[in-house]
Amino acid sequence: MFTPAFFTTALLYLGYILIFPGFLFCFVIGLLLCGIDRKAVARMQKRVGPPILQPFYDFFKLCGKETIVPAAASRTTFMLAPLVGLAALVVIQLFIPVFNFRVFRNLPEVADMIVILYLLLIPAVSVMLGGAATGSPYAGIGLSREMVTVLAVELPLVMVLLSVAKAVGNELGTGLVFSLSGVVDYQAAHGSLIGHISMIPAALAMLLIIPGETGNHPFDAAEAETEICEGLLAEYSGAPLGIYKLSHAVKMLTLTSLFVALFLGGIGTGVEHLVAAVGLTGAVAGAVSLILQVLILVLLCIVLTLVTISFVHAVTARLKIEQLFKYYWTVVTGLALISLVLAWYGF
Amino acid sequence: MFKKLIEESTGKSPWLFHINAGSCNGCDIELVSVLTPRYDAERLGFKLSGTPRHADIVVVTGPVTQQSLARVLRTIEQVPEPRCIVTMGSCPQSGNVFRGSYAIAGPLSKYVHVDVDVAGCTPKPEAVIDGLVKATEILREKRRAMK
Amino acid sequence: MDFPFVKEALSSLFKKSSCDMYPIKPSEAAPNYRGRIVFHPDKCINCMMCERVCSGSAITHTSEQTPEGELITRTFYLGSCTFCATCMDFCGHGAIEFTRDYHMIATKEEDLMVSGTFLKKPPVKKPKPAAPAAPKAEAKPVTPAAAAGTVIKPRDDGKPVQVPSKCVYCTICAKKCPAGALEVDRAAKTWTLNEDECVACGTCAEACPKKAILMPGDEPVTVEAAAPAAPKAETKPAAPAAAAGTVIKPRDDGKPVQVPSKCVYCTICAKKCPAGALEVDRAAKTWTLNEDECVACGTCAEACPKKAILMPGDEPVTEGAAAPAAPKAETKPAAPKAEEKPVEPPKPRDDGRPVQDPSKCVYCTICAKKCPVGALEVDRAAKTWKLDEDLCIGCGNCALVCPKQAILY
Amino acid sequence: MSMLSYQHFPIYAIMLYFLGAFLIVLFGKNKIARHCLALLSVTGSLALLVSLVPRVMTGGEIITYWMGNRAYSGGYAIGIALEVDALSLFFALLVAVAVFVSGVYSIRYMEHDDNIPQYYTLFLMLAGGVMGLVLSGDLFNMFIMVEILTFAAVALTAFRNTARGALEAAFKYLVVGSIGSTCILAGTIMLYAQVHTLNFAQLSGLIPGHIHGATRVAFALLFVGFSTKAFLVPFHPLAADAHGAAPASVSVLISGVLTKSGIYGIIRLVYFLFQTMNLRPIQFMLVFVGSVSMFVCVTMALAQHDFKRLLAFHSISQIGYVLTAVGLSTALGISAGLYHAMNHTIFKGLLFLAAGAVLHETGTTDLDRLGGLSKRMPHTTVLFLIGAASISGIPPFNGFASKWLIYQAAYLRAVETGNIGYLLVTIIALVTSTLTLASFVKVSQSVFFGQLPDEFKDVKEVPFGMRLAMSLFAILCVLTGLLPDLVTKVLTGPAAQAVLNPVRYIAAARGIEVPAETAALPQAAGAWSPINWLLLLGISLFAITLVALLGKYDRVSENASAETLPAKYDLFFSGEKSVYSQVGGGDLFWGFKYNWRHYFSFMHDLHSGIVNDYALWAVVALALAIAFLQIVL
Repeated sequence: MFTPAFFTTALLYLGYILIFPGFLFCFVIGLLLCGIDRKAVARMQKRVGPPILQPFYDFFKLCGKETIVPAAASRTTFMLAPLVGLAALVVIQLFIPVFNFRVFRNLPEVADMIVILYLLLIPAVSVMLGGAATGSPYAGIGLSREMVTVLAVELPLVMVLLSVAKAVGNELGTGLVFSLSGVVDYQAAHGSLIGHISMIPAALAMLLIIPGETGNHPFDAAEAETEICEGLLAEYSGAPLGIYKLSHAVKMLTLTSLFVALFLGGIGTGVEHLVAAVGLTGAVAGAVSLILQVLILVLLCIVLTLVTISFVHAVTARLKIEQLFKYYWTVVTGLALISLVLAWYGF
Repeated sequence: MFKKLIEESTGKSPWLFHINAGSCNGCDIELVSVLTPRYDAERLGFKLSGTPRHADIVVVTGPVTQQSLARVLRTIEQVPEPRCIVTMGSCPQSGNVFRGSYAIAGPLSKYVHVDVDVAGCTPKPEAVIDGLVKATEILREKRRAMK
Repeated sequence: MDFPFVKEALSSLFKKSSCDMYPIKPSEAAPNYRGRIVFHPDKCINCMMCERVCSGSAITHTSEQTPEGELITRTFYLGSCTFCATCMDFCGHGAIEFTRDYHMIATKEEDLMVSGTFLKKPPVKKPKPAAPAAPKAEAKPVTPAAAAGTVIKPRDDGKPVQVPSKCVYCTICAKKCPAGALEVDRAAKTWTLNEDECVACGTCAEACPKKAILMPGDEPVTVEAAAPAAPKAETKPAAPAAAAGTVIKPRDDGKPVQVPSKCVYCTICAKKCPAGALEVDRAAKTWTLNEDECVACGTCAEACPKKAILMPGDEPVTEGAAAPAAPKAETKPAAPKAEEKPVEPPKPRDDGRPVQDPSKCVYCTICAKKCPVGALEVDRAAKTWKLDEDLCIGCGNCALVCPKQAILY
Repeated sequence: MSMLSYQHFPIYAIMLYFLGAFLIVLFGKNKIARHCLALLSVTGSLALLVSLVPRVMTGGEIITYWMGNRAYSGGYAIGIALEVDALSLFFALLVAVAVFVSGVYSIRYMEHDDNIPQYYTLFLMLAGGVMGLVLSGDLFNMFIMVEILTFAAVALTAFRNTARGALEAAFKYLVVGSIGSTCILAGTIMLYAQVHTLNFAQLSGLIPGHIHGATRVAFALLFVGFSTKAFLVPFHPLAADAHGAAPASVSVLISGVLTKSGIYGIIRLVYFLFQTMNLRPIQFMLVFVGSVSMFVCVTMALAQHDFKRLLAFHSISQIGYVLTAVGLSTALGISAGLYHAMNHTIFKGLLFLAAGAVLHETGTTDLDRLGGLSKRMPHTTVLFLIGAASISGIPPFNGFASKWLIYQAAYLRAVETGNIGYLLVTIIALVTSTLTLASFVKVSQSVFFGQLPDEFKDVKEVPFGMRLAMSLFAILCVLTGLLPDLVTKVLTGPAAQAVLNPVRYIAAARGIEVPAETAALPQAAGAWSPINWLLLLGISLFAITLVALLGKYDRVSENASAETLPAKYDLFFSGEKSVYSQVGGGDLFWGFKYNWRHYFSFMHDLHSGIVNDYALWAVVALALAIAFLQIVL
């Protein structure tokens, strides 16, 4: 069984996990997005704002800091929770296709949309368990608010995914398409889903969900540094805190790239035609189109971050937790419901 | 290489934690004004943090009253290494006009080694930025000194 | 759900940031910003005013005796300074200066100490400086009685000029002069003006009771023959309590004379006298005038409520005619109405204190309330009205406020 | 047929339990004898049933066993038959596993209680009752087994009669339980009056043709009877009281096994006896009851202050899931439902055992008093977390596998029928799963994390026996989570096939072999391969930990001395010394509770806790069922 082919594929997949859509890619692009977000918010407040690489400095500084484990904390959960959270997040990134590049092209698909929805729960639960393990009352309140935020975001997110599955199912006539790559393939062939009437409210709802899911400004009641001293992360310092900040940044990347995969899948095909028009063929064409597509993805993610996270951060004030819950379960769910019903009756 | 990178970024992303030890709020609003668009300390990486656990630089304002002494010392102790203590204004440095009163527990330097003092009864924001930049240099040395 | 800052947020994305980029572009403090202290030791006279007024008690000094004098080092501890610059205001000699330098960052305490040392030589015993007066003496020994009829015009350079005839050398102008430029010697009757010190403010002219100093803009005065300034040497003893019927004439040397019969010894004249030459003792009912102190300004006469002081130019008063009080006291004729004794209205008391008229008084206690020193006790129920003698200052306020005019003063 | 051939295994399984119960009454005083007898009977029946799996499940054979050897003669089945098809064996396996693990657990758990022999007798009676119900092929025999298990369960609920509310809970359970049993009895009698036979297979053959007035009433009676056993919506407060007071090992049986017997009864009734699942209203009835109990119970669970009552409400909400899935009447739906029933028995058993461990050590299960136990009881915490993760549907564990299949089935059903109601059901299912996660985050914060109160300072870890039982369940949780395809192929697939074509069941009773057509296994629309995912997670986690350890991640400054607590390692209390201030129990999820305050106050009034209300609801439910079925059938 240890044939050379096995080794090359093993190496390839190791590369996928550690380099491209995996750890390194998430690390760099995630922190980049976070830096751009902080810079944009500052510019909107007519400030100069930190350098784009500021999150990198923050991360490496935190790695250099001393980690204090409070006496009341249970040590193993305190140390392990950040690692598990980050690992789960990186794995989710593997499942999100980059236009027509997929990590599991020939293997049976590992996870579809509903599964990704639940995989997104693991980082949230890891933060909560980590915070709860410290035993601080601030973390207790942070945990209560984080869970209500997760509850609030879950309903509309589910509806958005169901409506996308139904809409693509209608078009392909197979009733339902749960697999994300199926959705992207459809969009590659028939143009981005955002073009459909029924998908516009869903896309809007998804845009409103991104800041909520990542816990950014208006919806960061769980990590409100003014009211409950950074809530769940009140007792964290040093490397674990750095990993939590990193997973927060990677989550921004994951959600924006999920949005791109769900609604803007069609943009990738343009690159194919371009590469073909230029006359490149074979492996070179593949590599060039891949690089171009990755660039487009990163650009789209940056634009999405600017629109959904930075702009909303600069313009709004932090919501109370019950306002947040009511906002998500009425306004955003309404939008998602509209598209669900539209998709249902075959528009 | 990695150690040098950490050292470099320790200087570049200092997070502040502000302790008001009975100040008249003159220095407090001046410290916060440092983060406003006109002076924008965030340009240099400064950020106010909610808990001492996340802090690198502790900024103390006010003449350290009897009531606040124990709390100030406890909070400072909860800040992880490498840390810097910056006193802002004359009060923490000498007790200023309140010196000798029964209510204040004397200058902060009696209890804790103060790294940088920004003098001025409400120092100008530019002076505060100078003080904080000086503190980041000290932070960098402390980080280099750590094993 | 309104979002007020959407327009600003978007537009400021493309505008230049309103940030001063401080560490890169240095910024200067405001013009008279009170920053770091600079101490000029040479100007300091160690009057220690600054130490006394400093609220943060930031200024200390140490001194050590050295053969040449006292070596004093004064240190300003900026760490305890509130930068209020009170010391700069109080320092008469401008030894303390607040610069615009606000960079006061210190890692060790010494950086905040500003100090300076200077030598303070002991004060040298200079002979009594007769100098300024001397040169003037021989030039104009005694202002001769200007010949009658000469015209004195105010000076054109704005400085005051004296009208010797009117001047009584009361030295008020000298006392009032802010610049200390006038020297008036009562004994030598000399009026010298220190030209360079004088600031031509005109205070002396205003203060002069006799309008004997002319300032530009007053009309010139011609000296009449009548009132030679020569001092009457002999001093007239205090006018004895003139017997009834004697005529009291105003004195010719211009000083005031008392009319004992009218005088109530209210001591107002003593209080008003600018030169403090009058002494009036209420208890002993004595009125003594200090001849040489008296400047014959006449203020006592004007202030006297009873017109019991005569100045030159008033008509003489014959005693006994109108003076009812003192002499009739002992020859009290058997008052015809004594035995059926109707309650005749009480007479106002002579020592200036109020007296109550029981018939009119309704015991409303307003007088007690209005008395500034609380000398009156009035009990509505028991209908009693008691005056505390030594507390009462005879201001007459109770009489004034009494609604029933039941108090005579 | 020799005594040892596989034909006799079903009756042996049942008899082992009853025999064990009987022998323990005799020799129960001696501790070792008691334990041996209990373990022997429990493991014996499990072994027998497992040996049947290849033959019945994959082989597709249906074993019929006539008691007293009175086979089918002259068109009427006089003797009592045991008929074991894939469905029965599936449920039997569930029962056997749960009873086995609970038996191992209760050896150490019940040490400190008195009159333990009676406990084991009742325990084994209950097990035998359920096993009999599940394996029997005769309707009246099912009623008898229902009677046995109800009374055993009532007695076990009141076993610790000193516990607060135990007797009252047992009384309530007795009242409503007997209402249910009488409904089943009445239904059976009415059916017998119609078709003069009690054999299940023969009934299934005759009734579909004779559906008129009386049979409709019988249908309603049987349906309501079995739903009382399964504690569905109108009867769910019973479960909360019963679990609240019963010892943990009994709660495992009640929630893991007893409720499944109710579901088994309903499946038999709907798919076999009346074969009416092709009628839309019947599907609507099942799905409606399922979703209502799913949502109501999870919101009630979120508001609970007691650990075991919270778990009780959750078991009803999971049963709601199972019923909804079964109500979809598609191959995928039924297999997902059965899969979830199995998973529920496993992770709910684990959670109840964890609750028992907490009760055993601290003496209380009140969420507002507990806290920070993870420092004292690390193993129980880890096992609890595995159980909590699986019930709330966190991917690698088994809860997620079955819930994910249920969402697929519901949504596919919605697409097939085009009826938007199923869409609503899918969304309710997804939201309920998140609410379950919320309540278990609440439990983990209030019981295991947060601050340790002083009264529980000297709490020790649970004895090894209990931990062994819990880890058995935990291993099962992980295994069934990681191999959904294997489970579907071996266990739930054949069971779903058996449910969908009752003809084989009917024919088997007559001894006619109907070849099982190899219908395709239910194909899920989505894709989920947990093993690959776990592999990826493992590699990525390994990489991250490696990098972290290189960066001296574990070089941490700890609190050296235990007695003195230097300020540095004290919690950040805004400068103050940290005092005991546990945030747990009622303080959590204010945002959610505030927004739903009207709903919660309405629910609060509804659950009055008075027996007459529950009895009233039972009767109202019966009346509704009868009326509904008259119109519909």
